Amino acid sequence: MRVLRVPCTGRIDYMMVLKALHKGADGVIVSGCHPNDCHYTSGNYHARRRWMVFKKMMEVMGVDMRRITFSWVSAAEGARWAQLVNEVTDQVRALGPYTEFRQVIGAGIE
Amino acid sequence: MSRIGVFTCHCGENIGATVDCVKVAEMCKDIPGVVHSVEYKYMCSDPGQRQMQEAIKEHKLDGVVVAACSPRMHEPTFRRAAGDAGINPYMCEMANLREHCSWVHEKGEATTQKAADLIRVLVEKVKHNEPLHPIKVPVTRTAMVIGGGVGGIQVALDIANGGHKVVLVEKSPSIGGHMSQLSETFPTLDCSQCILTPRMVEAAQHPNITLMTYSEVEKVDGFIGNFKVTVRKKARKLDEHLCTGCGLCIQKCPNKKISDEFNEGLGTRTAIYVPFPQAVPNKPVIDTLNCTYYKTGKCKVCEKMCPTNAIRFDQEDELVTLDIGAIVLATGFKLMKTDAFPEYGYGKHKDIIDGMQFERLASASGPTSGVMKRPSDGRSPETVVFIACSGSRDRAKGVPYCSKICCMYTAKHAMLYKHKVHSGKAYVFYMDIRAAGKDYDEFVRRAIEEDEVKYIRGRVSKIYEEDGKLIVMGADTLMGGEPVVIKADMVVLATAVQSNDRSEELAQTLHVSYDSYGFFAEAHPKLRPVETNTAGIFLAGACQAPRDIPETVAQASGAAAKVVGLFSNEELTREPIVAVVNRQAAPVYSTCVGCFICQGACPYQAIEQEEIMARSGEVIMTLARINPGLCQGCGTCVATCRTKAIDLQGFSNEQLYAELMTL
Amino acid sequence: MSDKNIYLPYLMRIAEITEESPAVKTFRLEFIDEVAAQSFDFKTGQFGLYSAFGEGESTFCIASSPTRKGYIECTFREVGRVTAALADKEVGDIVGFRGPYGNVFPLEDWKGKNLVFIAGGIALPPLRSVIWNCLDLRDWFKDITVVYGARSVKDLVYKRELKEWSERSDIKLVTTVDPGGETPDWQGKVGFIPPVVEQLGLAAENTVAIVCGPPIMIKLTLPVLERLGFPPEAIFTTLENRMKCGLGKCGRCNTGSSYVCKDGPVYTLAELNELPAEY
Amino acid sequence: MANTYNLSHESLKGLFGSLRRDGRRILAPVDAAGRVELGEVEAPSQVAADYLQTILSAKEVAFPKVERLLSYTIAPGRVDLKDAEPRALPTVLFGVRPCEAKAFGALDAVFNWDYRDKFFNARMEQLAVIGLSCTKADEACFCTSVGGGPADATGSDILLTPIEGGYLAEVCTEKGAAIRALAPDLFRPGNGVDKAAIAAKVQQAFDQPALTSQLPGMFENEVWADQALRCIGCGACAFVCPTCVCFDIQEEADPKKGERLRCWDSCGFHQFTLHASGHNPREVQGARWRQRVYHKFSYYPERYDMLGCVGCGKCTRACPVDMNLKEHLIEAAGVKA
Amino acid sequence: MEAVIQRAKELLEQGEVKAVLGYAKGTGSARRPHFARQAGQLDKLVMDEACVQNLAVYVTKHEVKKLGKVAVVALPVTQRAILQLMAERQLRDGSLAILAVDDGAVKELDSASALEEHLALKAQVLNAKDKASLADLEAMDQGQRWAYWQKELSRCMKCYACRNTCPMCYCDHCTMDCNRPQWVPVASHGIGNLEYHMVRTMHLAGRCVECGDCGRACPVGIPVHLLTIGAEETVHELFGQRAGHKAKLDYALSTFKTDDKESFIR
Repeated sequence: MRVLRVPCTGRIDYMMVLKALHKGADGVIVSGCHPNDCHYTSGNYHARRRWMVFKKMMEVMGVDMRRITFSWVSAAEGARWAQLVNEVTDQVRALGPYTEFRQVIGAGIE
Repeated sequence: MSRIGVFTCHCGENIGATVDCVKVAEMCKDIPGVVHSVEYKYMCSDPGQRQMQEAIKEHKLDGVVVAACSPRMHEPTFRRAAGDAGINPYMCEMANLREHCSWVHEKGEATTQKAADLIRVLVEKVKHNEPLHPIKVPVTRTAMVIGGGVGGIQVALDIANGGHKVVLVEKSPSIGGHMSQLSETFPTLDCSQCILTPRMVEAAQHPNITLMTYSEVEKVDGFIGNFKVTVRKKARKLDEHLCTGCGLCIQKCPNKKISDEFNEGLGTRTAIYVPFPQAVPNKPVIDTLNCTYYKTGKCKVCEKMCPTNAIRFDQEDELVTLDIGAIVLATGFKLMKTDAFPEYGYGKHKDIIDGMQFERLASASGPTSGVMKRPSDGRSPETVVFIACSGSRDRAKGVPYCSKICCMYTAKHAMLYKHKVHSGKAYVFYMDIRAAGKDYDEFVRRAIEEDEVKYIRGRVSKIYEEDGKLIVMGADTLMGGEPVVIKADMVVLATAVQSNDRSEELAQTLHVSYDSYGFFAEAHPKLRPVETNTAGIFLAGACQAPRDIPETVAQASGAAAKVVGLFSNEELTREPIVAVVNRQAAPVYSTCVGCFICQGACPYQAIEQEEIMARSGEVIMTLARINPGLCQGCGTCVATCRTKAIDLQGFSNEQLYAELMTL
Repeated sequence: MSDKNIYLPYLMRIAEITEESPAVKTFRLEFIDEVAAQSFDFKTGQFGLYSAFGEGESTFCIASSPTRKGYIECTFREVGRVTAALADKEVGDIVGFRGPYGNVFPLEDWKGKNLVFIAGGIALPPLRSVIWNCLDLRDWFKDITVVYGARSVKDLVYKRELKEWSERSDIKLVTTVDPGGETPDWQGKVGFIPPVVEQLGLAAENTVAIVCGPPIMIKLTLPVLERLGFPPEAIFTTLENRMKCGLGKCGRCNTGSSYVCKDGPVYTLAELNELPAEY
Repeated sequence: MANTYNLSHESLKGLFGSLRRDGRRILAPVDAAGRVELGEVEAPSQVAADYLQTILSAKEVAFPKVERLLSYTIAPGRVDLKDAEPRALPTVLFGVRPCEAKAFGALDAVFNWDYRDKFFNARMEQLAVIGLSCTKADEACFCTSVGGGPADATGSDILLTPIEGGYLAEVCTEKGAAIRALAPDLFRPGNGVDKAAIAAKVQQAFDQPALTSQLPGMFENEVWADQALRCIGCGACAFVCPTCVCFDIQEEADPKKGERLRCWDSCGFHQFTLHASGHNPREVQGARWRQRVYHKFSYYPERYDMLGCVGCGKCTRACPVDMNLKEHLIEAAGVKA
Repeated sequence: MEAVIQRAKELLEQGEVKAVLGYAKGTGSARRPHFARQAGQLDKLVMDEACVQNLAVYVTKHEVKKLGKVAVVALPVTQRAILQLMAERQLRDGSLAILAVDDGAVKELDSASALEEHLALKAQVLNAKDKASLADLEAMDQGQRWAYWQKELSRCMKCYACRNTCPMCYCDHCTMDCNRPQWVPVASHGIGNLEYHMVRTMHLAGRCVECGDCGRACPVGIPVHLLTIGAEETVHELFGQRAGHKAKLDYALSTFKTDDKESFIR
């Protein structure tokens, strides 16, 4: 599991999730502080709305959303983060490589 | 930048135990752009930092990646070290090998490979780093304190004694706040007026403090160090400079039957009045709602009587705009009224009063000059019941929190009553006694043991009036919940402490966040209790949560220290991790299309409109511009912007894209 | 018969990097493949497409003279994705080069004539190539004058060569900076190029003028030359259109029916007057 | 007339079989969810029944929308360049209209003047075109105005014209002869048939040579801006056009490896000629629309002595805002210089 | 239609507007946008069921703005698009004379507030065909939907007709043109098409007035309008906000409620 560090969930652009999948990731965790205790007051509120719309759009386009996990984890919840990461990595390993998506990368070039 | 140095740290055993740091340093040598890669046992130690600095100078590095612990630990350390070695501190990034790799994996080839991968991610990021310089923001070294209670006065005095100008804005005609209404104060029972009045006078006469009483804050613009505050000076209807405060107008004013707010409605006052004898400034105000002249156009007695004819009936409110560097909110609290209790008769029983009304009864400057007389018929009450937690800790009343000060002042009220009516019987219905301050519990014990105040642990379910007596129906949970009925002459409810009226409106004016009860939200409960999330605005006292006087004064000095600290340097330097809207040469000017969707995303109102003018002065386009003073660098606007016109320095699109490309 | 892949660049190694001014660099590139090093030839005025592998290609002129063998030089300003990547390169790094493309300055026709080179800002590189070429064939030409201006002293490129040219007797160098761009110890002129050229009192007779610079400078300098009596056929310039293939295929660089990458980039004013003002 | 034959429906099926046996894939217009597009077929029955034209042009076979020009791997201090080989399968393009068959000539003119484009040539080498004359046309067609015709054989290796019970087959090129050689007996000696009678009637809309000579003089004319007022600057017309050849070269890479891709581009896009400095020689849509017309009707004749347009009308049919090229050309021709 | 032509003629002759933007007969049965700048060109204006294109796409174009004030024959979708453009500060009150056409009746509006009131009278309804297609999509499982979109999007050649015909895609420098960094690949290969259509859908979520022009504009008939209309309906379901209904910017993704309900964030 590799980490991309950003100051707040508000900074997370859905393009980053798409680029991660484009670069061959089989699973993505998108996470940050809980709503109401955002250090920047409302970053995660905006992120939540974005994620709600993004998730539905990805489902409509047929992306396997079992591979993308959204979760609120605050800086204090070290144990819960570890548990979440282990759970998600096991789940993604069980799902295996995301071949459906991989086939699209490099397709369509003569 | 392509002369990058990688410095891998063993962090003692924290990294070295599971990651082969020597091998990692070796592997990093062939990352494109890396010209120097070494490892060391403790990079953050002095020798470690010096080693890095020498390497920067010797290999003329223009970018540094320190692979060690979490950036939250030592990023400042390594950035300062890099800065001292001559490169821009923000060209130094940290790869977190500890939390992201060594601590979470066992020793092995894969762990070492992952460590190298993490470093490669940060090397790609550094290649896209731009040199950044701390943001310099000028500071106007004048503070504004909103709220003239004991907290506000203390803040004003501390800042003024720190050598800075202060403007103290108070909504009512005089400073003093709730404390000026109190008789004595716990736990020392020293007279509230005696300890407060000197402070009020000191504040009034302090050369650095400007009092703006009977004034309210109307509008706040600008940002930390550069606020523009518009204050509405409500018309006193008299010329303050001419008025000597002789009080003749007050004596002669025929309209004497107006309910006196200072005495919580127990006493009356004239239309032209001074809230209380020791008021500062001791200048009267005309109550235009009740003054006969304003109702019928006749009377004008005060104008005739005034020796310096200072009365100005047609005086208008005045709007004053001030340049302010920092603002401290000290707007205090209000008590829940007795009419909020259906079970106690909705406040129609005159002899059921709240804590502040009891203070006025007990106060020498009160309507009864300190003699215990019950409001209905003025007789001295033989039996008084005090009910703690009236409204507090009660979800149904919307006040689930504890109001903190009622246990103490209820014990005080009981003692004062017993001192004034030795033969009287005082009962206190309580749930728990919250007396956690210095000498607090001893004070309550004194009330119980010496003044024989009868404490009953239980709630009062109902009060009704029966032939001149108030029948208090409660229960004593310590005696198995046995019902207790007391025929009382007077009942004092220790009602809940709530946020002051219109506190939410004031918070919105200052763009300060507030909680669901209207109390202002502190930046961090433990680490930044006197600051808000809005840079340059601080908090003191009960406006933030129920507070007693000692805490309020302590917080006030804390807030003052923050302001004096802020004013201690000419300019304000802030982390340059802020968002920037791109600019280009004409004719494009920027890729921003001026839809201002980003403005909704910014909790700090840091996004302003900038009009691009043609030479002819005609506005070509309106673009977004981010105020570096206000922006806290969360990046929400960056992800909201459709055309990617905004970028966050330190976490720019190019940097994050480069990192993603190496995953 | 399978044709050669015309899009394959040569692999070049950066031999030397000169920092010309804050955002402008000059690369000296050497062919990695020995055969190419020997066989590669080009004429002054031609350009090429330079690859920053991983980012793309960008078009600049070949700034060195064909008379200097074994290497080519290019000068560019950091302004876009590719140029930013090139600017990050170090000596020894590998870049790509495709070319030479485009037409040439007709040195043959200029034999026995006076030459006047007028360049503004970052447009000196194409002229530098032809100036060095002429200096290496000095006896072909009568006197050579170079007028070079930039916004400020620090924006002047090829400072070393400007010094060298000023010390030579067989070339007259006039340098100028825009008003306000001069430094205390600046000896050259101060003023925009068109007035400076006007004051020089150049004789148009038997003289060829070569002008390169930003569109605004060209727009103001051409009338001056015409007033001095320069016929449109004797005024040469280069066009800086957007290019992608450089081979006359991708359809991007045309001004009117003329493909700047094939029929240009060198044009006479007469030819330009035929074309629509679409550059 | 080159040697003409009769080809019955039956023998056409046989011809398909022999072509398949010769290892060639056959592409022809097929019905796909209400649209007609090029698809691989085994037998004539799979070919779309009565269709005017495909939406996209057949240029895709020789000039695909995305193709790899080269790739490379990056390691510290070295770059390994790898040439790309186009995937050129032996192909027979069946049922292509005469205008599109002629269009390959226009592509060839650009791809092979001066430098030769190996990718286009490799595919063209493997390509044989069996054209099918048009028996109907619509308002957008104007092949007769640009030197073509509903039964014009230019560009076809074999041109079939539907007649009673089969087709009149004209073998025009060696490739055509090679195909016939695969199954010569299928081709009965044909009697003279007046193709014009069978072919669709396409009225000449404007005098093209006059327009071409008039264009240089009207570069600054307002007509282009007026016509382009409703153009939304998308690339639909360029991408469906059989003769549009403009392309972009895009680099896609990560720190370890990368490739250079050629993809279709359109002069209608605003960033086609945009400089990094923000300067754009064609700032407004009018200039870009003018470039499209001039390139095909003025610059092509001047440089390649042929037109850059075959009058197929695909652009008119594909345009979201109904920019009818024929109508605009008539209007332009009518403008007094 | 006469009422509209009559009003347009008056506006034109009094010099109130410099041009009238409406529909005219096109090739075959097609209808095309038509700019009438003199009274003479007015008679070409037609108004019937075939006129469906959202003319608001022109009101933000530099060339059209240079014409001066324009009168626009505005179907409900065009009205909604213009109101949304005003909310996003791309148009000022009075820069357009909006001839609102609602099943025959013509009403002249020239300010955002007037437009907002007018639009409030009629409920916005999704046409049956799109509703059915969206339902079909909903009914598929994840694998089928992926296959469906991969088959459709593989035919995309990135001619950007869907983007350029959309009134809400008025940015001069679109994310697709941004190459530092190159978030979305330019080439129209598998991943390039997928990411382009994903980004376009996200950019229209909460801003799309559901006119369906993008689907109609696609030369190869990819039903891209299902993506954007689907996203708009999602935003409406989740946050109760619709594009083109308010004069003041009411965009779901630039604001929030502290108690937005969702069930997938762990």
